[in-house]
Amino acid sequence: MTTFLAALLLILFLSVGFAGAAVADRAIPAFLAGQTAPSWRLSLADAVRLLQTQRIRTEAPDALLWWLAPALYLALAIVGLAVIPFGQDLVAIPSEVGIVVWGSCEALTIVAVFMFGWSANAPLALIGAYRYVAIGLPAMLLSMFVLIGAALPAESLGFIEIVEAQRTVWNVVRQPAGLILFLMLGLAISLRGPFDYASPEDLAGGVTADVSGPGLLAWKIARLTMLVSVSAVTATAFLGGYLGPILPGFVWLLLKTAVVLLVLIWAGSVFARMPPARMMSVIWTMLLPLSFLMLLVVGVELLLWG
Amino acid sequence: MTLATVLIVAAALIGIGLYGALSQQSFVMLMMGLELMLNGGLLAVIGLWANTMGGAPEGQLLAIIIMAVMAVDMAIGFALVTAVYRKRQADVTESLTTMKH
Amino acid sequence: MGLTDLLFFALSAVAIVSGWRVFATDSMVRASFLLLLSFVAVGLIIVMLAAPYIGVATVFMMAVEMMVMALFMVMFMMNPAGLNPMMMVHQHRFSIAAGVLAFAGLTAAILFTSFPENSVDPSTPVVHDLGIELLGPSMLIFETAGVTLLATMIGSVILSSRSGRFGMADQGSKPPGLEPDGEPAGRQPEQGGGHHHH
Amino acid sequence: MAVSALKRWAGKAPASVFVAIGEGMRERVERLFADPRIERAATPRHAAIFLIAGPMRLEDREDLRRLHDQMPHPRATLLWAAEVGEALGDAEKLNFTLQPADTSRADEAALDRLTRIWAELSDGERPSEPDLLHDEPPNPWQGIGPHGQGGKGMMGGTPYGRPMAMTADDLRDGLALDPYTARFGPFLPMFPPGLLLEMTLQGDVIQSAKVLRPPLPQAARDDASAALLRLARLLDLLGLPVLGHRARLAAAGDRPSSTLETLGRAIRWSGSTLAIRPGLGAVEGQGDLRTRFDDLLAVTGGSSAETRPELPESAHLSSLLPGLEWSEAMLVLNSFDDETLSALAVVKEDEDKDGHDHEGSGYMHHEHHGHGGHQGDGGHDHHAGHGGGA
Repeated sequence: MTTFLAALLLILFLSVGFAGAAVADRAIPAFLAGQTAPSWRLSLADAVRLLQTQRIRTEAPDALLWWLAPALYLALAIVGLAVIPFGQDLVAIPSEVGIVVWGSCEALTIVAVFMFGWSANAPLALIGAYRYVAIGLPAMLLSMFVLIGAALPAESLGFIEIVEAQRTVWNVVRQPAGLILFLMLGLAISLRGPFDYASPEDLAGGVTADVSGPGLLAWKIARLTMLVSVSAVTATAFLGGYLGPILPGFVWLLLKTAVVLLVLIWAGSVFARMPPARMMSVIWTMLLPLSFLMLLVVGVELLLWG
Repeated sequence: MTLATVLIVAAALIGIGLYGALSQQSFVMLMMGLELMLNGGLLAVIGLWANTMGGAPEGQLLAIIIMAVMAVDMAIGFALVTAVYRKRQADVTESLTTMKH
Repeated sequence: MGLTDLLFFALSAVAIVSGWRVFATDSMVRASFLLLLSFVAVGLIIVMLAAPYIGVATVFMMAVEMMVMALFMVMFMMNPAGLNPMMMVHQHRFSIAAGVLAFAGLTAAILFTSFPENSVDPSTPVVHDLGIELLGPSMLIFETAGVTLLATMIGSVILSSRSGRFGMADQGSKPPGLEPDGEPAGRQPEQGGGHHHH
Repeated sequence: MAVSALKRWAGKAPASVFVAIGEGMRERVERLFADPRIERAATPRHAAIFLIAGPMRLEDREDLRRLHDQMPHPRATLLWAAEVGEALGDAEKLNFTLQPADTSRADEAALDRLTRIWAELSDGERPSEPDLLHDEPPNPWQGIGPHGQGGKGMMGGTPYGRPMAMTADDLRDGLALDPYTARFGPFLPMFPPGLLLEMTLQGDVIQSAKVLRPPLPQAARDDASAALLRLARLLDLLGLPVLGHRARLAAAGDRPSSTLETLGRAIRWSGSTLAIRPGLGAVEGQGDLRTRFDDLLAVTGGSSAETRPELPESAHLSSLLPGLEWSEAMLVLNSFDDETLSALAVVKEDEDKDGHDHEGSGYMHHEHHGHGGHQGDGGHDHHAGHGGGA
């Protein structure tokens, strides 16, 4: 029964989150560019436009993978969200290894993006795909260390226990740098701003350079859904998830997710993207050691006062 | 889902993997065969653990070791492929009839 | 046949069929993704076998591994997109025979062995137990695996880097002679071994 | 009913325009896109309207036709003060005969026309334009092989007109993998308009570059507005379209110093300078990319652009680009002012004696197996139907 309720809540969460993300994705950049906020209709109008546009086939594409990649991306976003608890016993897919499930979703997302770029059989798309793998894999690696740091105080890999362990103090206090690292992963996995190596301007859209109409629409939908998922995971792992006074847990999670989502969209618009080689050395030589350090700090803290 | 069926699936994976490892000329494809065999091995280990060991944690430990072996196999394998390729521009097994240089 | 059985047979079919297709597809990238599919199916079977951590970790690890595999495929193989038919095999009949024989032998062994019946109690906290085991009684084994992985990392960097022991790998990397300016020590490679098709 | 409702919705979206910029039109077009009613598409695949602005060279016309055919239906073309002969069929024309002082009215007319075309197109009032080129396979059918490549087995023939790749050295660490040679340009959105390069890539590192067609000359203006537009291009490439848009707005309208100051602060906070590796794209007398970026940034602080000494004779794109990875190369390409870039991108005849012949017959060949064309993916699209789609 609770699983059924959780599944309903999941659908509700997804729809509300997605609608909010679609509006914020246009409104925040417009606001930052000093323009008047565009109407919410604009996102919908754009979707309808893409829906009515012809779907172009490139020469000798890997048609099957080209269709599958957006679907896989979307499915991963949904599965990743499904292991997030909406309340003490409200999980659509109860899993005692929730973190690892989320980690698999991250890893498979990289596969999905590569598939999408590869299957178009076009040079710029392939360069985008390659590049994304090079940046995405180490980014994912460090996000796992950060998540282990969040799991340490809970002594469990399940998201429910992680949330419950934050009743005394939220994980963001324990490892503030961890939150920032995880937000970077969020940018990488939802393909935006400084970590969007798959579809940047200098590749004329990269993995999406040869996609038109409905295919592009599907990709954009999946990308926004992943943004909602990764925001929810961040809120759960670092900001106490469903914990909060008075309001029901579901609402709290939704609010915290919204905050993270806005921060992600904001950060995606105001920070510059490094050329990939430079980013690579930053990740491997600075950020990865930083994530080790955070893990160490949390461990020592728990040994002394845990 | 009895133990026997799980093990037969594992055996099938090992059989296919063996075929791949023996028949493929390309190093990378050959490694895929090895990975598939390890995959079957992993399944067999977990099958046996789940059905005959009553949940003793050592069985899972063996599975973790298998996964570590997979990682080592891949990393060293690719490093060797790269080294050989640098040296000889070769990516098929037939080009390596001598181990020196 | 319950739902579990149905799911198990479906996943097994996926694992085996995609495992076979790995060696039957023309496109190298598809081959690595098919292998990934096979691993994901096995991972899910493992989750069904009451070992959630191992199962999900398999999926996680294999997603990364197969991604790297796909990159290497594109790098080193000609015709990675499978535009031409692709069949690079040797000792084909022998390999098929060996594969079938291995399967038949193992199956016979499975069918004629009586295994003890001692299933996992569903209420056992398997993941918790595994964690305690890893960082408790079997810590040494676990640490050994860690050190092995570290050695692997160092080894693969050394092996794949350009600078060989006696100079750049692609410029010969010949050992110095036994006397000054003499022939390089060691056996000389025969010609060939070259790369004909690239 | 439902269909017409959908159509009405689509008309509310901003018009997605892919633009091929001709002689002297770059800055005007870029200022045009500060308007929210239109959106600049990164590739023709995302666009509904093909805007051809300004006079074009004769040899670019074939590329324009191919770009046109790459767009998905429904599509339309607008020739804005463009002279392309009959290359684009009977596409809609908009000419301005206004005085230079009246450019804003001409721009307004272009905007109006673009929005009207999009409204008609989304309504279905305006029929989508048919292909201009024949739908031909890139490699003629040769009777053997699943793709008619004229050969059997793994190495046989040339599937889809692409011969098997051969290995070549890599500048980075000598791992000799398959290089990829293709023509990039002349209307790639991140390229200076008109520039056509033949580049060899290993992964995304450029191994060699050769200028086939120089960039189209632009109005040589050296004022704050031009500098801001140049800054906007770099910001776009650095993944900061929001700040790029602000810079374009500032370039289009009047510029109160407070707006420029906040923009400058936002750019400094974005870490753009840090993102650029020091020493990247250094040219004698012109500094490296970082100093050029800082110079442009100084314009937002009110100082005028510094004049740089003459370029050394030897400086050329063919020696500047190799060794850079793609995104660094794009930043370098966009960091020069128009005059410097033209000096850097002179077509060198000496390398290729049979150059012109090559241009004629070899071109198509390259087009096909390199799918290099204009969009980076060009060339193959008019064969789309051959593949089975559309």
